[in-house]
Order: sequence, then C-alpha cells, then structure tokens
Amino acid sequence: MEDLPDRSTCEGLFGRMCLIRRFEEEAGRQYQRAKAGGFLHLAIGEEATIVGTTSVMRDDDYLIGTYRTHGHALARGTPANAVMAEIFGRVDGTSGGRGGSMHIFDAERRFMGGYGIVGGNLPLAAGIGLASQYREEDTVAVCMFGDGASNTGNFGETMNLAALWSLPVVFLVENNLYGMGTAIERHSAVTDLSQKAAGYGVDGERIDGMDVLAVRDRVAAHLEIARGEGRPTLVEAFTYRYRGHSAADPEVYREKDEVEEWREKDPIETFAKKVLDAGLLTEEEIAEVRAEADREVGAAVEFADASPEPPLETLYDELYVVGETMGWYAVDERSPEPYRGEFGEDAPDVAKELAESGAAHAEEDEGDEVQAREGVRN
Amino acid sequence: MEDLPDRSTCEGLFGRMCLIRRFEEEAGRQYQRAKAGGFLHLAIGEEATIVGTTSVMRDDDYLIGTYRTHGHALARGTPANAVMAEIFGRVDGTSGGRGGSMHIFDAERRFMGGYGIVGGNLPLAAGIGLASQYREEDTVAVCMFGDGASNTGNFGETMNLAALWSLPVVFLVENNLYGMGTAIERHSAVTDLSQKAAGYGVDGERIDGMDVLAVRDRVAAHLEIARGEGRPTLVEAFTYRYRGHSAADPEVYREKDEVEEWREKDPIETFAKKVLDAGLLTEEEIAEVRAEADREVGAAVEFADASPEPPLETLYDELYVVGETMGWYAVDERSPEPYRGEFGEDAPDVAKELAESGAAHAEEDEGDEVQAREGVRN
Amino acid sequence: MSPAKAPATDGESAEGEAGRGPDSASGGVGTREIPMREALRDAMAEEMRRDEAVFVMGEDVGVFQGAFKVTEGLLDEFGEKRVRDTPISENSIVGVGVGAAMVGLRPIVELMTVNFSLLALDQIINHAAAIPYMFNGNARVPMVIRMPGGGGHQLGPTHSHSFEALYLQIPGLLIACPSTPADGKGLLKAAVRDQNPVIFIEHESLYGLKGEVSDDDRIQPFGEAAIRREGSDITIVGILKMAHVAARAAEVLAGKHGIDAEVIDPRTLRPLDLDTILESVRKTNRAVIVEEGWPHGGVGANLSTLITEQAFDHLDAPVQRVTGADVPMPYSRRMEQAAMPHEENVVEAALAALEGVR
Amino acid sequence: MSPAKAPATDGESAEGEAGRGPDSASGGVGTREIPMREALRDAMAEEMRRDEAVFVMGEDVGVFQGAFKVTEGLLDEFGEKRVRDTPISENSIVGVGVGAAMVGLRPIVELMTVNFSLLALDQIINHAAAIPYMFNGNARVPMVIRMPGGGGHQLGPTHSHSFEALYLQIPGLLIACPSTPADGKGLLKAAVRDQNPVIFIEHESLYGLKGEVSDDDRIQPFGEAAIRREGSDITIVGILKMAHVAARAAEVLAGKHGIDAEVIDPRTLRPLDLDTILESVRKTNRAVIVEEGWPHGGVGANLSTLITEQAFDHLDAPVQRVTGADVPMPYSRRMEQAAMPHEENVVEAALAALEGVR
Ligand SMILES: Cc1ncc(C[n+]2csc(CCOP(=O)(O)OP(=O)(O)O)c2C)c(N)n1
Ligand SMILES: Cc1ncc(C[n+]2csc(CCOP(=O)(O)OP(=O)(O)O)c2C)c(N)n1
Ligand SMILES: [Mg+2]
Ligand SMILES: [Mg+2]
Repeated sequence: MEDLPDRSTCEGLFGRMCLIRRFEEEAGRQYQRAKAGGFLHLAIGEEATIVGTTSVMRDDDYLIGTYRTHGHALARGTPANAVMAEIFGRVDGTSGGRGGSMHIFDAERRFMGGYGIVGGNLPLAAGIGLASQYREEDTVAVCMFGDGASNTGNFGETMNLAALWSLPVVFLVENNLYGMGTAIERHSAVTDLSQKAAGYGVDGERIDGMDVLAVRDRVAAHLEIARGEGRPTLVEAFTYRYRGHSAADPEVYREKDEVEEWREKDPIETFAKKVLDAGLLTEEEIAEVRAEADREVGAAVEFADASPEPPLETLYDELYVVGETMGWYAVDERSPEPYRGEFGEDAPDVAKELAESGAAHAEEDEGDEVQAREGVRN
Repeated sequence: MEDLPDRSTCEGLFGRMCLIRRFEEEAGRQYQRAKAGGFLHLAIGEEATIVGTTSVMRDDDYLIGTYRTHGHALARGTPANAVMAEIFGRVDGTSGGRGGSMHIFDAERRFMGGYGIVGGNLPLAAGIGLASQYREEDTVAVCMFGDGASNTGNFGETMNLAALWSLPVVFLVENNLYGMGTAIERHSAVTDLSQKAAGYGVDGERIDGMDVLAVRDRVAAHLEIARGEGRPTLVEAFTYRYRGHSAADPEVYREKDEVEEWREKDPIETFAKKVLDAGLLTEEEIAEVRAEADREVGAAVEFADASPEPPLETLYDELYVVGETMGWYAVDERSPEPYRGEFGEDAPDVAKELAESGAAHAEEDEGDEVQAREGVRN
Repeated sequence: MSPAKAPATDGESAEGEAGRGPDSASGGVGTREIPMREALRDAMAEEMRRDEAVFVMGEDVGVFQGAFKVTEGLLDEFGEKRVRDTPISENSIVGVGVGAAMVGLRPIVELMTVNFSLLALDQIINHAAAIPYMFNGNARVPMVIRMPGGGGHQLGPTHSHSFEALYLQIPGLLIACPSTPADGKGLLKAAVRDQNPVIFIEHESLYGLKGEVSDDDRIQPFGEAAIRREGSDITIVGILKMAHVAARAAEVLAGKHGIDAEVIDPRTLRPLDLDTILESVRKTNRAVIVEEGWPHGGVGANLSTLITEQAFDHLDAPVQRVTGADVPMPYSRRMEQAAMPHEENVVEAALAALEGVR
Repeated sequence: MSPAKAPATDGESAEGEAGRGPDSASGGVGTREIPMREALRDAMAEEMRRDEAVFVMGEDVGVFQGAFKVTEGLLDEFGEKRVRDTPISENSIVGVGVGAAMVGLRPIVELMTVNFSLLALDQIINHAAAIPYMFNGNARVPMVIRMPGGGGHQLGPTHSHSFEALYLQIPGLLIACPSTPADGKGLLKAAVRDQNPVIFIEHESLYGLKGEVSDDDRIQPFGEAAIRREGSDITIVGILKMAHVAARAAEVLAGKHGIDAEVIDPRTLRPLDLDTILESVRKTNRAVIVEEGWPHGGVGANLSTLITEQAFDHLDAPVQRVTGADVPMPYSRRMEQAAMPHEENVVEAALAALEGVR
C-alpha cells in the first residue's frame, strides 16, 4: 500500500481540494445568477495539481497563475471571501473589484497574480526568479500555465532565458488536453509537453496531475532542483477540466464520454478513498471537511454580496503613484479633475453626475448582456 | 579523395562564392566612401552556406533572408547591379532605393526578401510554405536566419506551426557564433542549435557551413524531406563572419585569433584548392573566375552610381494599391495632394518645394552623419 | 505566376464596384434581417466560394466555431484546409498570413480579440504594413486581420480595450470599423478583395445586433462615410458601438433639447472620408467625436485635429470629444459602465459645444 | 518585506526633489559638457551606485557596450549580475523586468530600438501598464524601458520610426523624451526612482549632442515643460530631435521674418505640462507642433486637440502640425530627408499660422 503523509497533512490536502471544488461550483452558480460577470474559467478537476503543488511550496516561495486562477489563490491561502468578492467585482476583492475572476492577486501570500493573456505570466515568473537569485534568497517561483500556452512565443523565449540564467523557477504546465476548444494534438506538434523545452535546456517530467500525492512528491523534487541547483525545470501535470473552457462553452469539441472517463479519476474522490482505506480519516471526518468547505464558500458568498461596489470616485485611483507634478492626465470629463479650459469650476460636480449616470447603465443593459454572454466564448 | 560534382557545377559554385565575396568587399568599400548609408551587414566568410544551399534549390523554390542578405539575393541570381543600386539607394535597386541593404527583394527569382527584424522572416517562410501546400505545388521555402534569431518568440511559434501543419520549409540557421556582440554561449542555453526545435517536433542536423559541398549535399537531402515528406527540418550550418556585425563594429567581443582560425577554413580558398587538386579547374581558370567576379562587381558599382535617386515625387507611391476612394490619406504638407482646407490650390507647388528643400539636407547633414555612424552599432 | 506582382485573385474588383454607393442598397435584390456575426460569416463564406485563394485562420475558428461564433459553419462547408485552427501564437499566425499573402493567397486572419493583437504588432506594423512600400510595390500583402474589441462585458483590464487609434497611425494599413450588419458584410467583402492589408475591427457588443443585409454581392467601398441622420445644428461622429450611442444621443437632443444633430459613421478610418465630415461641419459649425478608446491620441484627437485644421473658420466652438476613461478597463460592473461613454455624455458634449459652457 | 507594497527603494524621492526647478540648474555645483549618451550612462551609473536594486538588462548592453554605446563601461563597473546581456527576446526581456519590478527590483530595460518594442507591446501595455491598476495598487511596476528611435541615418523602413504617439495613448505609462543631455540625465534619474513604469524614448541623432550637465544628483521631475526661447508671436512645441529643429526655426523666424517665437519642449508626454503650453498659447494665440512621427493620431494631433479644446477662444488660427511623412521611412538618403521634418517646414507652418494662408 502507498505511503501516505501524516493525518493532518492529508486532512489539509483534502480540505484544500474540497474548498477549491466547492468554491468553483458555487462561483459557477453565482455566475448563472449574474452575480459575477465577464468570463469565468473554472478549474474543477484540476484540484490535485494545484493543491499538490502549493502544499510543498514554502510560504516565501512565489506562485503565479493564469486566468483560471481562483484555485491557485485559494491553495496559497487567500481567503475565499476575498476571491469571491473579486469575482463579484466588489471593493473587498483581492483586486478591489478592478481585476475580476481572471486577475486575482495576493502579494501577502506571494500569489503573484492571475493573468488574462495566455503565456503572459511566463516571463514574469522568470523575473521573479531573477529577483530571488539577485538578492541571493532561496525562494522559488512556480509558474502555472496551460498546454495551449506552450505554443506562445513567450514559452520559448522564457525557457531559454530561464535556463541560460539558471533561474529558480518551476514551470508547471497544467495539461488539461485542450486550449479552449482545440485539442492538444491539433495545437501542439509535440504532445509530450515535458519534452517541449528540451531544446532550450530545460528538463521536464510528466506527472499524474489527478493524484495529489504524486504531484506533491514530484513537485517537491523539482522545487529542490530549483532551490538547490538553481535551475528551471518543466513539469507536465496531466489533468482535466470537467467544465467548459468558460461558463458559456457548449463543448462541441469533446465527447461526454471523455469527461466521464476523467471523472472516474477524480482527484478528490480517489484521495478520499485512499485516506479512508488507510484509516487516516473516518467517513465522518471526511464529511466534516466537506461540510467545512461548504460553510466557507457559503460565507464567502455572503461576504461578497455584502461587500460594497467600488466607489465610482476611485475610478482613477491606483493608476499611477502620483507625485506633485502628475495630476494632469485626466482629460476626459468623467474624471473629478478634468481639464476644462476656463469653464472648469463645476467640473467635479459634472464628473460625479456623469459617473453616476454611466454606472446606472449597469442595471439597464440586460439585453445587451445576454447577447454578449451568448456570444462571448473565451 | 572526395567526390566532386562536375566541372561546370564546380565552376558555378566557385563563381557564385567569389561574386558574393567581391561584392561584399566592394560594398564595404563603398560604404566607407559614404555611397551607401545606414547599416551594412556583410556575409564575408558565410559564402559556402549560402551558395551551397541555393545551388540545390529549384528555380521555383523560395528563399527568404535576413538583413545580412546581399549574398542570399546574389546566390539566387539577382543581378549584382540591382543589389548594389539598392545599397546605393537608387531607383534601379531591387526595392527602388526604398529598402536599402537590409531589404533586398526579388520576386522574379523567388528571393522573398531580406528583413530587418530579427526572426521576423520565420513566420513568413511558414506562410510561403503553407501556400505551396495549399496549392498542391511541390515548391519548398528555405528560411535563413541567425543563431541569435533562434531566441526569438517567432522561432518557437513558427517551429511548432510548421511541424503541426507539415509545411515544406527548410529552416537554415547560419550559426556564425554571435548575435551581434553576444557569443552563442551567452545567448542560447542550448548551443547545439540543431536540437533547439526538437521539442517542437522539428528534426535537425548540424552541417559544416564552410564546406560548400557538404552544404549542398545535406541541404539537398533536407529539401527532399520538405518536398517529398512535406515536413520542416532545421539545418544548423556552422559558419563565421570575418567582418564585424555591421560596418561600425569595433569587435571588442572576440579575439583576432579566432577570426584568423576561421579564415584558415575559408570556404572559397578551400574549395579552390579542391577543384584545383581534382584537376577540374586550372589556376588560370580560377583566376579568370575571380576576375569575372571583379568585373561584375566593378560594373555593379558603375551601374549603381549612374542610377538616379528615386524621384522625390514618388515618396507616397506604392504605399497602397489605391482605389478611387482612397486618395485621402496624405495629410502632411510634403505630399503632392495634401488637405489644405480652403487654401489648397498651391499645394502641389508647396509640396514640391518642401520635398526639394528637405532632400537638400542630405547634403548638408555631414556632421550629424559622422556622429551617427560612430554611435550606430547594430 | 510571378508570386508578388500578380496575386491569384483580382484585387481591383473592390474598387471596380466603387460606383455603387451605399444609397443604391435598397435596390431590387432581397434583404434579410440578420445579426452582425452572421453578416460577417456570410461575407467570408461568399468570398471563399468566389475565390479558392481565400481562407480563414485563427485560434478556435474551426472546431469551436469561433470564440464569438463568427466563423460558425465555415469548417463544415470549407473543410480543414481553408478553415484553420491555429495554436496560440499571435505574431506567427499573422506572419504566416503575410507570407501566404505575398505569394498570392488571400488570408483572413482572426485574432481572438484586439487585446491579443499587441502580441502580433511586429508582424502587423513592421511586416504587413511596411512590406509593400519597402519592396517598392514588388510585393503586396492582400490580407485581412479581423479582431473584435471594446468593453462592456466585464472582461476587465486585459480583454476590454479599443485599439483603433493605435492602428490608424500606421501608414500602409487600411482600417475598417463597421457598426451595422450591412456595413459589416459589405466592408468585409471589400477588405477580402482589396490588395492592401486591412485591419478589420469588430465590436463584441455588436455581434448580436440585427439589421437588414442584402443577399447579393454588394460591396461597401472603403472611404465612404455614412450619414446616419441629417441635421443642421451639430455634427456627431461615432464609430463602432459609439455610432449607435451617437445616434441615440441625437434622438435625445432632438426630443429633449430641440437640437437637430447630423450623425456620421466614418465606417473606415483609413481611408477616411474626411470630405463628408468637413461638409457637415461647414454646415453645422460644431462637432462631437465619440469613441470608446482612451482619450490621449485617440480617434477623436485625430479627427478633432483634422477638422480644426480644415474648417477652423467654420467652427463656432472647439470640437468636443467623448471617450472612454483614461484607465485600463475596470472589471466591476458599475465602474466599467462609468468608464465607458454613454449617450448622456454625448448629449452633454453637444450642449457644451452649442452653449460654449458645460 | 511585502513584495508589492514596499518596493526596495524609495520611489518618492523623485517627487521629493520636485521643488528644484530646471532654472536652478546653474547653481553652485559643477557642470561638464558631455554628450547625451554619456549623460544617460552617468544617470544609470549614479542610480546603480545609489541603489543596489537597480540593474540594466538588454541586448548587447554588456560586452558590446550597447548598440549605441550608451551603456559603455557599466559592465566593467557593475559586473554581470547588474549589467545583463540578454538573448533577442523582446517580449520576455520586458516581462522579466516587470516580474522583477513587482517584487522590488528596479530594472532598466534597454530595447535596442523602439521599432523592436512592437514585439514587446503585450508586456508593456497588457502587463507593465495594466498591473498596478488591475491589482488595485497592490502591485507596482517600477521599471524603466529605454529605447532609441527616430530617422535620419538611412536605416530604412524597419529601423527608423518614432512611436511616441503610440505610447502616449496608454494609461499607466509615463513617457519621457529628452532633447538635451541635462534633461536626459535628470529625467532618467527621475525615471529610475519613480514607482510607475516609464517609457524612456531617446533619439539616435541626439546621442552625440553635447550639453552642460551638472555633476550632482539633480533630478528633472516629470511634467515640467522647458521654455527654450521666450517669444510673443507664436508658440512652437517640439520634442526630441524636433525640439532642436523648432529652436532653429525660431531663429530663422526671428532673423528673416521678424517673428518672435516661443519654443517649448514638453520633455515628458505623460505627464504632460499642458499648463505651460496653454499659457504660452494664450499669449501668442498661435501654435505649431513639431514631431518626427506619422501625422495620423500623432503627438501633434493630440496636442493640437488639447490646445484647441482648452484655448479655443485664444486661437487666431488653427494649430499647425509638422510631422514626418505618412509613409514607412524610405532608405534612400534624399528621400529619407524629404520624408523628415526640417526647420523650413516649421517656418512655413508658422508663417501659415500667422498669415492664415500658405
Ligand atoms: C495571447 C492570448 N491569446 C488568446 C487568448 C484567448 N484564450 C483564453 S484561454 C485560451 C486557451 C488557453 O488554453 P490553455 O493554455 O491550455 O489553458 P486552459 O484554459 O486549458 O487552462 C485562449 C485561446 C488569450 N487570453 N490570450
Ligand atoms: C527583433 C530585433 N531585435 C534586435 C535587433 C537588432 N539586431 C540586429 S542584428 C542582431 C543580431 C542577430 O544575430 P543573429 O541572428 O545571430 O544573426 P547574424 O547577425 O549573426 O547574422 C540584433 C540584435 C533587430 N534587428 N531585431
Ligand atoms: Mg489547456
Ligand atoms: Mg549570428
């Protein structure tokens, strides 16, 4: 029988996976209720890859994610409240409601963000790794990205740079077999992604991304390589998203059977069975962990719902760190301090009025919104 | 003893290499005399790679080059006259004086151009290959690029695409060991460039780029793979540029010895010796081929010198294929037909005057120019 | 065939049809009311039927039927050779299109949104736009790059921007920005037949917008602005979704303020039908430009300058601009709406132009 | 250290020195006459000495000493850790800078020319510019992206362009464009200490230009235009090399035409010191904007619009623009010069503004 970690570790792993699963399910539900807008990319099915990875990272290691990124943040310890509030576009969200589902961020837990541009986070990870090396810190950056992202120019450029400069980065490709609706054989000439960076001097390994213990084990080894030997590696975790690419995906590109097959390998259920069989957790304890995840997610929805919308007058805040000479740039009349030539006196009032009336369109635009959701598919 | 091709083939190979060598030397001289401007990237030392490759291409195959590209055009048969005239910025240049040294073009000989953006020609080559495949023609595209270009995002993206779509392209990296002043070990994590696209499913081979016969032989095989099997390959030809990166390079990044070592493998002299030893050409014949190259290049300088500057009134020509509704876009006052509101009547005269006076700065700006040359180093 | 001088298809045909103005649109042929996305799809399908050299390429344009369903059905009809799913490789996808176009194919490249086109700008600007000129007309790049943009769907700061203004700066490109299904179809057909590289900007909020579209082979030539509403008091110019916002604002101005606005949709930004706009401004003596993009160096700044330069003595007030807020687009629903232009902003700007104060 | 909230160095110091205006430059400290490239190099060297977190990264900045010798000597002084030669990977180089800046380093990224920055626009716009806003200020990107541009050296259609106008559109970026060695040094030092991402545009023709530069730690704050010449008849605004062309034109106007021009160099385009420009225009009632870039949507179009909007009633004539020709830059020497703006174009434009006709 497989060697399992101790009871509390297993409980932690199981709990984190349950939390992500519940969170994602609930986020999907809230999206259907139009509490969340935009795109919603769920990672249901990919929990073992995420949690296995973060469970062996140090607190001062860095993680950087994609637009399918709620789980990344939750696994790092970002409160479900803050993630849900961000999805709701509220002021208590991780990004104050500015970023949304794709752009969660939590510097405190060294979750260095989700990014909407496929492949855009790869060089950022290298930069974070460079900073560790530069400051002679032994922190490692873990960069999550998808199979589709391995086709971007950033992939090749960054692999070469990271290898050339011996940067302490673990590149972890969440290979869920599809980039949106394009199956891996239709987008990548080489489908063994662990070998895709061989030409750049980055060694790779394929791992079972549905098995949280396998992920733990192997990612720990790769973290050690990055930390100890100061060189990047590429880990390809096989995983699967049960849901569509985003909330509005009709999934014409795959068979229902395929989804069912993967569900049999469900990372949460298989792990539950293992800990149960090993006598580490009882049925009741497992149920209680699930219930706790339920409660946490339920509370998160309440929290998010109660959190205010970001005040309209903060529209221009945080764009710049503004010095004395830099108040100039707001030349559109929505700003509290627009340039209005000699008629500028009532500007703040006009601005406020316009902001309010603009925001009011949020309510009325429903038809448009439905239309957009029907069409918007990435 | 090595098997040599027949006499006339050898004479052809030798002649083409001599032509390129002489042409480049003369171009360098003319640049010193300020007959040519901008950057001048010479391929002296790289003749065997270029000529060996083009000598086994069919007339209807396509070649696409870089900014170090005079030789590519000459090897394809573009008249030295037209290449030199382009370098002189004259109307009889391959690009009418618009493109200059980096942007030679000759559609008739299917030389699809030199490009100033490192790596920019890779996807173009894939597109040309796609067109062959699309039209079910058995033409192949050969794409020349440098070791430095293998680090660009385009490299990875294009390799993957070409392999995925089975495009008939031979990617040929002219590995001259430096990207500008950066030695290959300092810019590429993997220095065996033939393996750099392995992760994208593109097989590679290293060849001796100083030996025109080896290049011929191996590139012929790769052309056959592209033509017959419809798949891309990567050929890494080891070669060397004796001169600096461009005309103003002080070459602080390498030792004189290294240059001398490579000169011993000079592609022209070693080949001359071979054909002489094999009794295919006599000393006199060899001398005559060299003399012929001299004459051709001498004539090219005369031709270029006699060719007029492009007429200033053609400044806006060829930017668009202009239909009836498209004469609008010239809103700057240099154009013959600028928008001038209600004061437009004397526009053409004013435009002409301004163009002339602008062009006159070409003469007077000498101080500036010297300054720029001193500084401009790529 | 000489690869560069003689493209496989007749690039002149778009211009050949230039005689048929938009006003002849309601002629004898049938029309159907269809949404923009279908109009665009039909344009592509018709051009692909007409010319074997036309093909479509982009991320998820095939099996997935297009991220916004614009290419729906094309894979079924034309097969994998002509409807090509690509990897996520924006710069190379465009570059492959440029290379193919140089040797006579007619690629229609779809970039999933205009935001991702920033990854392809080198191929668009340093290659597609420059090549014809830099090779002295010995090469042409007859390709269309389609891409949707715009905000309003809470897609946040990496997926909501408008880059018309960036593209209009670049000599060598043509820029279309249709606001109606009829224009979408007519302009896209013209674009496919044109010999120049065309940036074809679509707006995500307009894909579902329905309108009458003629069934025939009608082409909308580039460089012909549409006067959407005639009026004498002020000229309002709007593009893409803002063409509709401008039109709604004109109704408010007429209904509530007794102001008779002329509404113009330029339809293409390069070539730009400045004559039609100037003629209007010479009549109304006042203008408002409406765009969704950022204010600095935007479409409005360019138009305002051109109008002011050419019709200064006719202007009774400075040209007013209504733009998106000068920030990356925030996600939060109300804040996003507050950052976008609406008809009340246009009304406000028009009143300011008319009263000299706001 | 919290990686995002507390950058390793004090980003406020640039603003802290804002009090010292440019006029106090000839104070007690020593000055030396040095070329622009040295002034820029000195700025980097001084900042690197001051702050261990500052480092330089780019293609051939090290062993080769910089394509334009701007980084000459830095590798010797600071070693390979802080002066990093990179592969040719523009997007990733910038991205590495962004990542490093987010966790507290202070990267100065050199892109060999602004033309190649098109390959890095995704990292510049979708990442560097967007990140601070999209993460609600929880992350900052204190980095400088230096890149030279401009024409005049027969580098042809892929190496000669000016993209100031493209960058000024983007909220989240600051844009510097120094025209003198003193400004080059002062602005670059300010840029390195700033907490925002800064696009630092240099002009290839100005690298050899000499000027007095103070030896001390003087900072030139962003958003302070320089009045290069006072005058009362017309305002001429020029940037980079065109700041000098504008100044020469003013001399011609004074000498030959008895016209007293005020010449302004904005020095930074974001923030823009519109107040100084408006004040001048309110006095002179006429303006000419000179830039090397393309006319459509250019720096001039933006400034012309801003001036016209804010000072319409003070303008006696439309703002005139002098720009580069609306074509990719041709190589041929005379043609390139014909495509670039020169002082006679500025004189011509000024006369047109003054006479209402040209
Ligand atoms: C540069 C870029 N191109 C296209 C898109 C649109 N897009 C969003 S997700 C996606 C597929 C990515 O697939 P993969 O990397 O496998 O990640 P997964 O969604 O499977 O987690 C695409 C094409 C984008 N966001 N960015
Ligand atoms: C995208 C881009 N980045 C940088 C440059 C500047 N540059 C011109 S040539 C060169 C070196 C290229 O080296 P390599 O590919 O090895 O070709 P070689 O010059 O050795 O033939 C560089 C960096 C450029 N032209 N394009
Ligand atoms: Mg995937
Ligand atoms: Mg090289």
